[in-house]
Amino acid sequence: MELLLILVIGLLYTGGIYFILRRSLVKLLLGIMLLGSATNILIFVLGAIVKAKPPIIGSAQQVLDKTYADPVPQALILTAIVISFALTSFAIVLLKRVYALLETDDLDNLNTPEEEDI
Amino acid sequence: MRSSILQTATRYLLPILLLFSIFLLLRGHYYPGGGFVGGLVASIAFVLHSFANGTDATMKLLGRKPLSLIPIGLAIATLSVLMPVIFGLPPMTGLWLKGNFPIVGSIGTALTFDLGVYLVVIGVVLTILFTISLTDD
Amino acid sequence: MTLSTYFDFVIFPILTVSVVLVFIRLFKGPTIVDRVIALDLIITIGIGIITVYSIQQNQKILLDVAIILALIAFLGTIAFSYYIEKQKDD
Amino acid sequence: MSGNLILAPVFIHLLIAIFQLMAWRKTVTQRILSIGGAFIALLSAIMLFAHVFAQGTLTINASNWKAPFSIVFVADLLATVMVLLTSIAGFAVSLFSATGLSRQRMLYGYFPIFHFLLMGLNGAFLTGDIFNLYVWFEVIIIASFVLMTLGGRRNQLEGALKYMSMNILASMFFLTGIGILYGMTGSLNMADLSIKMHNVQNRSLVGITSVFFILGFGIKSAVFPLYFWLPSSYHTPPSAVAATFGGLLTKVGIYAMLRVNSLIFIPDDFTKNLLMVIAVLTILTGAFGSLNKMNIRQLFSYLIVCHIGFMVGGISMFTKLALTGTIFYLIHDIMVKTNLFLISGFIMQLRGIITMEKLGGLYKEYPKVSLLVAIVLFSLVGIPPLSGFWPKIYLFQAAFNNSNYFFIAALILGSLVTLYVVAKMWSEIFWKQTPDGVIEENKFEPLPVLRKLLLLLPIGLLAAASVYIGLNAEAVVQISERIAAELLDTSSYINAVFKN
Amino acid sequence: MINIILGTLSTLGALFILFASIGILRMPDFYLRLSVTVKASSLGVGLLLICAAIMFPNDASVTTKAIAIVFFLIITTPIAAHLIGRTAYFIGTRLWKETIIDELEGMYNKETHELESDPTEATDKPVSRFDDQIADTEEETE
Amino acid sequence: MLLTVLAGLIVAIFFVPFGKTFKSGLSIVLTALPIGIFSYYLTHLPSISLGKEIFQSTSWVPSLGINLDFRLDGLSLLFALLISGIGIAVYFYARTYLKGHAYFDRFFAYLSLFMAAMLGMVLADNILLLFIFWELTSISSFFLIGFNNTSPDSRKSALTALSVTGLGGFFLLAGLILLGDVAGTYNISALIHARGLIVNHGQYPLILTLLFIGAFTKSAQFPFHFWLPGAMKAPTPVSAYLHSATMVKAGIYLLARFNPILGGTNAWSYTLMIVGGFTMLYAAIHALLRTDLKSILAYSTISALGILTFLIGLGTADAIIAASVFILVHALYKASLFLITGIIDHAAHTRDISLLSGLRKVLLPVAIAGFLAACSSAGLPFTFGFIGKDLIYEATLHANSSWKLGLTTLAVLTNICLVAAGFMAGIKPFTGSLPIHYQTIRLPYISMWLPPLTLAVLGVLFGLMPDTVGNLFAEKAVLAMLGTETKLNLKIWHGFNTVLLLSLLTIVTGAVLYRFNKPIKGKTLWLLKFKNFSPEFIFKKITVTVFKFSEWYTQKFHNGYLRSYHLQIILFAEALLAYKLWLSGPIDINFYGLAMLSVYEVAIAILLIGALIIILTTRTRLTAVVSMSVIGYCICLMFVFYSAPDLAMTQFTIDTLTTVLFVLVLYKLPPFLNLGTKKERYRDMAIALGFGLILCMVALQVHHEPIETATSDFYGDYAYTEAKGKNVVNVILVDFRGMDTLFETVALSIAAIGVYNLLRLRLKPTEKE
Amino acid sequence: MIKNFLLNLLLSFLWVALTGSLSYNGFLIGFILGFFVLWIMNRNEQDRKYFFRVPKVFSFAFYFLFQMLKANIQVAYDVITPKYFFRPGIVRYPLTAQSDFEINVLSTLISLTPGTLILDISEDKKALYIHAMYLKTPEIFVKQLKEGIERRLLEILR
Ligand code: NA
Ligand code: NA
Repeated sequence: MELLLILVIGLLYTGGIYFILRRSLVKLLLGIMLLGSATNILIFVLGAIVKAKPPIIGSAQQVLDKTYADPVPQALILTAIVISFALTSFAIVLLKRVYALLETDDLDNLNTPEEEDI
Repeated sequence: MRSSILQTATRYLLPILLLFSIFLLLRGHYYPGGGFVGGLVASIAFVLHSFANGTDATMKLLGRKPLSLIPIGLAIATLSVLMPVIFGLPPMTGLWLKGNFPIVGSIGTALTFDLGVYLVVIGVVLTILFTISLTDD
Repeated sequence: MTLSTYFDFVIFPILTVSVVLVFIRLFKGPTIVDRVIALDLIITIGIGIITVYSIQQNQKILLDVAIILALIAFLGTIAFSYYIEKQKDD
Repeated sequence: MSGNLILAPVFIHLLIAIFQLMAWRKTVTQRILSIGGAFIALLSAIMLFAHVFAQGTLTINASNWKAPFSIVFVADLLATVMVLLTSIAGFAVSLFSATGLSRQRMLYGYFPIFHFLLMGLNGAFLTGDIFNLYVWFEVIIIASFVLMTLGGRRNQLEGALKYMSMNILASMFFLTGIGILYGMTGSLNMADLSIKMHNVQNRSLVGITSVFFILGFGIKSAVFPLYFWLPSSYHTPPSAVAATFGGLLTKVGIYAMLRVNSLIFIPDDFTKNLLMVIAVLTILTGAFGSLNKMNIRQLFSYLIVCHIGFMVGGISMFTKLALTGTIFYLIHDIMVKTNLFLISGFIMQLRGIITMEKLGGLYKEYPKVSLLVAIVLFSLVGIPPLSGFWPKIYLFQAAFNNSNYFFIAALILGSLVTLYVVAKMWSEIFWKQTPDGVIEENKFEPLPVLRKLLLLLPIGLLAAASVYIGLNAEAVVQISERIAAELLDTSSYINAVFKN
Repeated sequence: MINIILGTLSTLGALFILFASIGILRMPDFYLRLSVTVKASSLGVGLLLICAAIMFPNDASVTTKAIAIVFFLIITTPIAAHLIGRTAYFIGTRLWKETIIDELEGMYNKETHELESDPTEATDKPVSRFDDQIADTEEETE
Repeated sequence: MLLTVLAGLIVAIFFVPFGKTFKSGLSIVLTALPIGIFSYYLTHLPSISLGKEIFQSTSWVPSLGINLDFRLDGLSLLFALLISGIGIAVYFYARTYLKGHAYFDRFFAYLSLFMAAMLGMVLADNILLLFIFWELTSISSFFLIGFNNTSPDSRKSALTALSVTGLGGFFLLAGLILLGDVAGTYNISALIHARGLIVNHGQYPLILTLLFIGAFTKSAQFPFHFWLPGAMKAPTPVSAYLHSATMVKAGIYLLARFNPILGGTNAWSYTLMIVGGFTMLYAAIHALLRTDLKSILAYSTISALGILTFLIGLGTADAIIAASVFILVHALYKASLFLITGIIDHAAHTRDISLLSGLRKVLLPVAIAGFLAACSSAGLPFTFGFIGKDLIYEATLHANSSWKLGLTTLAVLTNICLVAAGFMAGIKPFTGSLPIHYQTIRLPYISMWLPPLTLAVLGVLFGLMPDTVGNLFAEKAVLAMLGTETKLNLKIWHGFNTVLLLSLLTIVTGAVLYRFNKPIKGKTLWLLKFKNFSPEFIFKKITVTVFKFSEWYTQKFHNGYLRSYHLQIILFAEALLAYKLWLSGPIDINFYGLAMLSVYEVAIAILLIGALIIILTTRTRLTAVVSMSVIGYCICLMFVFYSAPDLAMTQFTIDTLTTVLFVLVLYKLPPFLNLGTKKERYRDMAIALGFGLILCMVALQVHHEPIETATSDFYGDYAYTEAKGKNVVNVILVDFRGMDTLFETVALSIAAIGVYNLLRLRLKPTEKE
Repeated sequence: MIKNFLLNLLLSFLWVALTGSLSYNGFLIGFILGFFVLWIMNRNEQDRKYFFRVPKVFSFAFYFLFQMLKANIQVAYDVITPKYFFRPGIVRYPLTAQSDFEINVLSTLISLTPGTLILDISEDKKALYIHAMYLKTPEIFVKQLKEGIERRLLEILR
C-alpha cells in the first residue's frame, strides 16, 4: 500500500513542480497547493501507516496500545494543513490583487520599475 | 443568487451546524474533533448563511466584526497557556478541575485553550471570506 | 464467508466501480455543472464507503467523519452554483 | 523559576500584539504599546542574556513533560544573543515606525503584525524542537508577507508574490526534511535528534536529509542559486519593514544553519565543500549585483546577499575560528543592516526618493546626520576599528588555516565592492549638490525638528551599538568564541536539555 | 442471520449507488443526470447506514449517528440539487432533444434573475440557452 | 604616545559639536595640536638618538592579540617628527588658505584625524594596529581629496584614490593576518625575531605579494601610481601634507618597517628594485612633460617614492642610509614647493607654468623659498638635497650587484629629470618678466609664506650640518630598518670622486634640460597619444568591463521571471538530491512491512491521479478547482482508511472552505493561460517528473528505515493517565505539543489580517512610507 | 414562541443523538446549548399548535418511503436498460402551500422522490418549477402531486 501512496506522492510533487514552472498566476497557486498536499501525505507515509486503528484510547483502556497508528505525524500534519490553509487563503487574495492591479496573468510581466509605482 | 428554498433551509441548518460545531469542540479531547474542526464547522455555518441571505445579513447576525473575534480567541488561548505560570509551573502545563463531566470528560486549561482556538478559527475564516465577498474591485 | 470478506469482494468493488464511473463523468463534463454534480456524487459515495469501511473494521468513530461530510458537502455545490451564476452576470 | 524568563521575549510580544489587535485602529495606543512593549522585551532579553552569560544554558519544558517529549525551549548563549539583537533592532524599528510610518498603514494593523514577527523571531531562536522551529518559521514568513504587502502598491505586490512563492518552497523543503527526520528517528527534539542521528545506520540517508535542510535554510538565507526572492522584494516595502527584514530575516536562516549543522548533521566534507562553493558564489553574486544599482535599497539588498556569503563561508569551514568570525559577523550585520534601511527610510522622509541620481546635498544641509550615516556606512565596510572589521580577521585567519584561497579572494572582492559602493553612495547622496529641479519634483515639506530627532534616535542607537561593538570588540570576541565553542561541542546544550 | 440481513441491505445500497453512477454517466442531459443522482445515491447511502445501525445494535450513538447522517443528507441534497439545477438552467445548459415541455422557458427576468410565477407576466424574451455554454466558453479562453 | 595619537582623534571629535566656534580667529588654537606633538617628540629626540627605545602597551583585544602597542624608535621618531613638524607648517598655512571657507571646521577635523592616524601608524608595534591606522589614513585622505565636494572630478578622484588604496588595504590585511598566522604573533618586535621562520615558510611569497600590493598602492608605485595626480584635486595644503610629505610615505614606512622582517631575500629586493626603478624614471620623465605646477610636483613625488622603494630594495647599508636621509630631504623641499604652488594659485589663479613668470617682483619671500627648495631638490652643494643625492649615488655605485652601472645610470637619469622638474616648479614662475595683469598681486599674510620659507631654509640648514642631522634623525632610523647598528658620517665634502662628478653632471644636465625644455601644452597633448598604454587607462577599461559584466551577470540570473527562479531552485535541488541518491546506491524495499492493498485504496489512488491529470490538462480554471477538491476529498478518505479521523475531518472542512474561497475570488482571477512554447512545456515536465521520482526514491529509503516509537509510545501512555484525554492526537495538539498549536493559530490570525489589509488598505499616492 | 420551544427541544434531542449519551444532564446541556444557539439568531413568526398530528406523520412517512422505493426501482431499471423510457420536461406547479416551512418541506420531498426535481421557485412563491422524468402530460403530473404528496403533507402541517 505504501508503494501506491508513494507513487501518488511522487505524482503530486510532479504536478506541483510543473505548475510552479508555468507562467500563469492561478497555476502557480494550484502548484503551491499541490506541493503542500504532497508534503503532508509524505509525512503521513513516513510515520508508519496503520489501517483502522485511530489513536484514540478505547473506553476500557487507560493507555493506547502499540498496535495503534502513530499519533505524532497526525498532529504535525494537522498543524501543517491549517498553516497551509492560512498561506493559501492569503496567496489567493494576493493573486486577486495582483491581477486587479496588473490586468495580467502572465508572471513574466511582474516587473514594475520603482519609478512607475503608483 | 437568492433562493427562498435555501434561505428557509438555512434557518434550521445554521443552528444545527453551530450546535454540531460546539459538539465537536467539546468532545475533541475524547473523540475526533476539537478546536480546529469545531471552528471550521462553525464558520461554515455562517458562510452558508451568507450564501443564502447575503454577507451583510450575516454580519448583522454576528453583530460584530469577525476580526474582533481573533484577539479574543488569542487572549483566551494565551491566558490558558500562561495560567500555570501563576502556579510556578511552565506554560502550557495542563491544569484540571476535579471530577468528570459528560461529553467533555474533564474540564481544564486544555479545554479553554481549545475554546480559544475555536474562536480564532471562526474569526479568521469569517474575516477572510467576508472581507472578500464584501469588497469588489 | 465472513461479512468482511463479502464487503471486500462485493460491496467495495461495486462502490469502486461506481466511483470510477462518476469520475468518467467528471472527466467528460461537458459543462461545468456536470462536473459539479459529479463531485457531489463522489462525496456522497465517499460517505457510503466510509460507512461500509467502519462497519467492516468495526470502527464506529469513523462515522463522525461521515457526519461532517453529510453535513457540509453540499456547501461546495452551493458555492459553485453561486459562482457560475455570478460569472454569467459579468 | 528563571525558566519562565526564557519565554518572556516571546510572550511579551504576543501579548502586546493581542492588546494592539484589541485596540484596532487606535494608532496612538498602538504606538505607545509598541514602544513600551518593545522596551520591556528588550529589558527581558537583557536579563535573559545576563543570566545565561553568567550561569550557562537555561531550558524550560513547555507543558511540563520530561525532556524529549515536550517542546523544550533552550536559551543557550547563541539563542540569547540572537534574541538580544532582535530585541535591540526591534526596539529601534518600533521607535522609527512610530514616527516614520504612514498613519494609514498603522490603521491596518502594522504594529500587531510587527510584534508577531518579533515574537516569531525570538521563538525561532529559542525553541529546541525542530517542528516547533518550522511553526515559528511559518509565523515569521506569514507575518513578513503581510508586512511586505501592507499598502498594496504595485511593485510591493509583485515583490511579495515572488517572495512568497519562493519562501513557501523553502518551507516545503524544510517540512519534508522534518518528516524524514521523524521517519528515521521518531523524534523531533533537536538535542534528542543529535543523539539519535548517531545511531542511524543509513548514513547516505542522513546526507540526503541534510540536503533538504540546506535547501530550506539556503532559500531563507538567500544564498547563491536560491537568493532571487531577496533582491526582488526587499526594496519594495516601507523602510521600517525593510529594516526588520534586512536586519533579521535572512539571519534566521543563518541561525538555523548553524543550529542544525552543529546539532543534527555534523557537516561532512561534501557539505563543507558545497557550502564553501555556495558562499563564494553568493559573495560574487551580491557584489556584482550591488555594483550597478542606483536605488539604494536595491543596493543594500545585494549587499545583504554578498555578506550572507561571508557568514555561510564561515559556517562551511566549521572550525572554531571560522564560527567565531561568523557569529561576530552575524552580530555586527544585524545592527548595521537594520540601520542601513532605517537610514534609507530617513532619506526617504527627507527627500521622498531613494535613487542616487535624484539625491544630493545632504552633506551641506545635515552635517551631523552625515557623520552619523558615515559611521554606519564605514562599519558596514569594516573600516577599522568599527564593528565590521573584527570578524573579517577571524574569517581571514580561518580561511588561511584551511587554505581556502578562493574564499579569501571572495572576501577581498566583497569587501572592496562594499567599500566602493558605499563611497559612491556617499559622494552621490551627500557630496553632490541636489540635482536641479528635484526638490521641486517631490512635494515633501521639510521635516519638523522633533520628528527628525525621533527618526534619528533609533539610527543613533544602532550606530552607537555598532561603534561600541567596534571599540569594545574584546567583549564580543569573548562571546563569539564561547558560542563557537558551544556549537562545536554540543554536550552542554544536550545536557542542559536532558537536565543532567 | 444478522449477517444475511446486513449482506442484503448493503448489497442493495451499493447497487443503488451503482445505478446512480451509471445514471450520471448515461443520462442524455444534465437535468436527468441530476435527478437520477440525487435520490439513488441518498437512498443507497441510507441503506448502508441502516447496516451500520444494525451492526452496532447495543450502541445508541452509532444508531443516532446513522440517523443524523441520513437526516442531513435528506435536508441538504435536494437544496444542492435545486441550486445547481437552477444555475444550470440559468446559464443555458441544454435540455435533452426529446424533452417534451419546458414551462420555465422565458420566465426568468434577465437582469434581476427574478422568476415569474405567471406565464402571462413573463415579458422577457427566452433566456438564450442555445448559445453554447457561457460558463465554459468563458473558461476556455486561452 | 597613546595620548599623542588620541589627541588628534579627540580634536576631530571635538569638532562635531564645537566646529563653528573655530571658524573665527580662534582657529589659531588649533596649531597647538601639531606644535604640542612636535615638541613632545622633540624632547625624545636625544634619548632615542642614543639608541633608546620607548615601548607603551595598553590592552585592547587580547583574544585577537591586538593591543595598543606603541614603540618609539629611530624610524618612528623620524616619521613622527615629519608628521607633526610639517603638520605645524600646514596648520598655519591652511588657517589662512581656507579662511572663511564653509567647511573650515570639517577641514581641520579631517586633518587632525589624519595626523592622529598617521602618527598611530608609524608608532604602532602591532601589525594589525598598524593596519587600523593605515585604513584611517586612507579614509581621511578620501574626505580631504573630495573636500571640494561640489566639483564632480574631485569627487571622482577621491573615489579612485579610495578604491585603489582600499584595494591595497584589503590585500595588506590579508597579508598581515597570514604573516601573523605564520609567525604566531602580530607584535612587530616579536616578528623581527621570527624572521628566519617567516622567510623560509612556504607562505612567504604569498605574504610578500599581499604586502607589496598594499605598499605600492599606498605609495603610488607603478602601476598603481595614477591615483596620486588625481589626488591633487585636494586643497594645496592637503597635497603638501598627505600626498607628498607623509601619507604616501606610509607604504615606504611599511617597507622600511618590514625590511628587517621580510627583507634581504631576492624576491624582496628584485621586486622592489624593479618596481621602484621603473617608477622613478617613468614618473620623472612624466614630470617634465607637465605644465600644471601641481601635476609636475605630483609626478616628481611619485618618482621620489620610486627612488625610496628602489633604495629599500637595494637593501645595502648605503642604500638604507640614503633612503632614511632622502625621506627627510624630500619631505622638506616637496612640502614647501607645494605650499608655494598654493600661494601662486591663490595669487595668480592659475598653476600653468607656461603662463606664470616674474612673480618674484610681487612675491619676493615666496620666490626665495621657491629658489631654496628648488636648489635642495636639485641637490646643489650646501643643500640637504646634495647630501641625499650623494648618498643615493653611493648606494648605487657600491651596490653588491653585478649591474651596479645600470642602476647608477638609472639613478642619474632620474635625478636629471628631477632637477629640471624642481627648477620648473620652484624657479620658473618667479623668473622672467612680470605680466601686467599680475602687477596687482599682493604678498599674502605671513602665515602663508612663512611655512614654506621655513621648510626651504631648513632644507639648506640641514645641508650645512649634515652630520648632526644624520646622527639625530637618520642613524637610529637606519638601525630600525637594517636591524644592525651602522655609523653614519654625513659630510658636505667627500673630496673629488665619482659621486661628486655624477652630482655635478646631474645638476648641469638638469639645468640644461630645464633651459631647453619649454613648458608647452603641446607636450601634454603629445603625451595623450600614449594614454592607451597608461595604467590609468587600463584600470578604467577593467573597471568598465567589470561593470558591464556585473550588469550582464545580474540580469542573467535575476531576470525578473519568477518561473526561472523556480527553475533554478528546483534544478539545484534535483542536482544535489540526485547526486546524494546516486551515492547511496540501490534502494531495497521491505515488502513485509507493507500494509495490505485493498480495492478501495486503489480506487482512491486512481481517483486522485485522475483528478491530478485533469488539473494538469484542463483549460478551464473551474474544472481545475473542482478537481482540486476531488484530490482533497481523496486525501480525506485516505486519512479515514489509515486511521486519522481528526485529519480527515480537518482536511475535509478546510478543503470545502478552500473551494468556497476559490469560488469567491475565481471570477476575479485570470483565466488559465498557456503561455510558453511546447518545448518549454516538455522541458518543465521532464524536470517535474525528475523531482517527483527523486522524492519517491527518498520516501522509499526512509520507509525502509526501522521505526522509532519512543515518542508516540510516551504520548500513548500518558495521554489519558496524565493529560486526561483519550484522543491522543488532540491531546498532542492541546497539551504535549500545545505550543505548536498556539502559534499556529497566531499564524492563522496574521494571514486573516493580511487578507483584510490586502483588500481594504489603499494608500494615498502621497504617502512616503 | 411555542415553535421556538419545539425547535429547541428538537435541537436538544439532536444533541443527545449526537453525543449518544441518553442521560438527563446530557439532555440538559443540549437544551441549554440549543437555547443559546436559537438566541443567537432572533427570528419571529407566529406559532402554531401541532399536537394531534403524530399518527398522520407516521402514515405519511410510510407512504413517502413506498413512493420513493418504487420510483427508485423504476429509475434504476431505466438506467441500466439500454433504451430510455422516460419523457422528461420542466413543469410549472402552482403551489397551495404558503408558509416557507411548508414550501420547503414539500420541495424537499418532491426532490427526494425520484423522477422529480425542484429546479426553482417563483419569486412570489406561488409556483414551483419541477423537472420531471416521466411525464404523460403536465396536467396529470401536477394533479398527481397535488392529490398525493402536497395534500397529505399539508394535512400534517396545518
Ligand atoms: Na483535533
Ligand atoms: Na481533535
